[in-house]
Amino acid sequence: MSYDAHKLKQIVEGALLAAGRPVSLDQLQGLFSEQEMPEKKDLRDVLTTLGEDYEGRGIEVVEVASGFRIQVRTELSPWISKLWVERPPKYSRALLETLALIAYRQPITRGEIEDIRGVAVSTNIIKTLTEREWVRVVGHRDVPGKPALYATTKEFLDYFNLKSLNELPTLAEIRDLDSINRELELLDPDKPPPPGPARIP
Amino acid sequence: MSYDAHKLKQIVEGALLAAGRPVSLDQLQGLFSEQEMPEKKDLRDVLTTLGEDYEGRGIEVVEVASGFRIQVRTELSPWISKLWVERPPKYSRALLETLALIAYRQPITRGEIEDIRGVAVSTNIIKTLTEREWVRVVGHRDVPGKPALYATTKEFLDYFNLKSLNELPTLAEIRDLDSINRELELLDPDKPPPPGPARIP
Amino acid sequence: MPFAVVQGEPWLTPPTDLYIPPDALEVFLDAFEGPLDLLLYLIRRQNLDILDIPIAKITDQYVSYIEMMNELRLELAAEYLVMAAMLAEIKSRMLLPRPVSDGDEHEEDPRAELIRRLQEYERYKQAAEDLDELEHMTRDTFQASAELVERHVEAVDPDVSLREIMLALSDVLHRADMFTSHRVEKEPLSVREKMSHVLERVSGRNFVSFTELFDISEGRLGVVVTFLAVLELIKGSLLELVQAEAFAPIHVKAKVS
Repeated sequence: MSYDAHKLKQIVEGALLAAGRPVSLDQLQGLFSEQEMPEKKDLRDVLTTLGEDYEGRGIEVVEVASGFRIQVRTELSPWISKLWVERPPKYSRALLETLALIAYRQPITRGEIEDIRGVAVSTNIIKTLTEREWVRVVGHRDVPGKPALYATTKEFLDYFNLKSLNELPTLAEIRDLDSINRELELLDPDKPPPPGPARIP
Repeated sequence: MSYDAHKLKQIVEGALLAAGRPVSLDQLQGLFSEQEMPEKKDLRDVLTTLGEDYEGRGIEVVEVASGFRIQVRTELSPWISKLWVERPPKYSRALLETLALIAYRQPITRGEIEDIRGVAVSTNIIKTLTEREWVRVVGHRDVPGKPALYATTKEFLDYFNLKSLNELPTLAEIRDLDSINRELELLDPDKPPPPGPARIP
Repeated sequence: MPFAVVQGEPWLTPPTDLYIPPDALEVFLDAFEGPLDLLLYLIRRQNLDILDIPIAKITDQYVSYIEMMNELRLELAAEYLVMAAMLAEIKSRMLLPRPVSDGDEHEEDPRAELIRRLQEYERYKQAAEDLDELEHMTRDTFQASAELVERHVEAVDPDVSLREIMLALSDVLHRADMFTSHRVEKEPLSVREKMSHVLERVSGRNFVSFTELFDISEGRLGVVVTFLAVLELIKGSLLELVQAEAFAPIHVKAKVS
């Protein structure tokens, strides 16, 4: 490894650890003067090498929405979490369901969340989600009362170790009553095929 | 290295980096259940090995009063410090007025600036302008207290790309600028139109 | 004392088709996220197909449950009662003979809307569980950080445009009502600039030769400007002219010793 690549790796490692938060490639480039500024490609290479260096170690390099982060490996959490007296927060189902609805259906109003969940959404939940900077108001729906439209933030993605919303677990499909009935009919060996032209479902 | 020593190193590294502050040997022992708790000697050994691993890297293990800490190498500071470079603040109105008066009425004392501005000029403003090397003391007025006379510098001219003070707009031009601004305000799309009959733009 | 009174009938023991253990009743309000959640629970625990809910059975279970909650004087959210009414309505519509369907234009199943809502809710209930399974910061993983002991705090100087200075000056002159003063207006800045230069040259020195102040390379105009500057400085008591005797060289001295 040339001196430059070596030095570059030191700086990138130092920056990621000193920042204590995800750092973007742009921010990494900003550490250098214009003459010595590395290409993004070189930075990516360095980050990959760094990740390889960390194999078998207590830490790893991950890419999340706001950039790259060095984090402690998940399998060490039983020990590491003992550093803090407080247990990590456990989120209520109501909060997680509200968050899930905002994540998957954004932008969405509180009323729409309530319609789907079948119960009122407490103001506290919205407050907690906003204070954690996981959700924010991105606009207002143009209906009477102009209800706020909520969406998730980069901090939400960072917290859940996601690069983008695309990486969210896939949502279960909704089965339609009619289509299921048709499927059942088609699969039923005792039943003659339905009359008329074949329909493509 | 045995499995245990390897795992131990992972945990110690993870703990020190997750903590982001010094961790004592007692605290490190506290991460383990009684059966698997390592001796302090073993922990010291692991910390030494970790320190050796970090040679040529961006970080190092140091022992401080309250325990062990992983810190970013000082020689990387010129780069890493840029992480915290803040957006330049804006100068206050008072500072700009003071600067303008020094430019147009030099050599001028602080008291004379205060007379024109009608308010006191804070020592900080003079200090900022002097530190920026835009303003310097060129003499003292022969009155009680012998107040300093301020003038602008060559650096001031350079910053504003002027060859001499003569290239500054004249007061008459500033008066024009003034009226131009008032017109611009009238055209400002963000501002509500003046009351009265609707005007077609 | 009966365990509960359901539809006027006293129950001495918990109903066997009620799949909720009685000790769960106290935590009822916490355990379920609303009527949809409760219904899903009843359906799932009995391995019923959500698309073919035995509506009469489920309704009975749901209603007996709600009544029991009332008996125990647990405060029920209004949503639970609304759902009970909806279930009762579906149940009665299911009992009515369905009109003969002509072709594809068949009457919608009375349960359709409920099934749609149940499924819709269930997918987000699942999504919430999936979300909780994801790696959480501060639970499963931790941000690694290391101190940078010697931070060079680099102060960045603010940018200033000439225009800002102009506006500031215009403001202050307006306030001081100095635009009306012709004296200020006519004064060429080159003289002011030269005043500063001359003052700087003489400050800290005892005597400076008068002629030394003039730089011939500045040309005729430059000499005039310097001369005006010196006069201005003398007028302002900043400079003093000294001549030992008549026709001796003139020296200049800052007025402040």
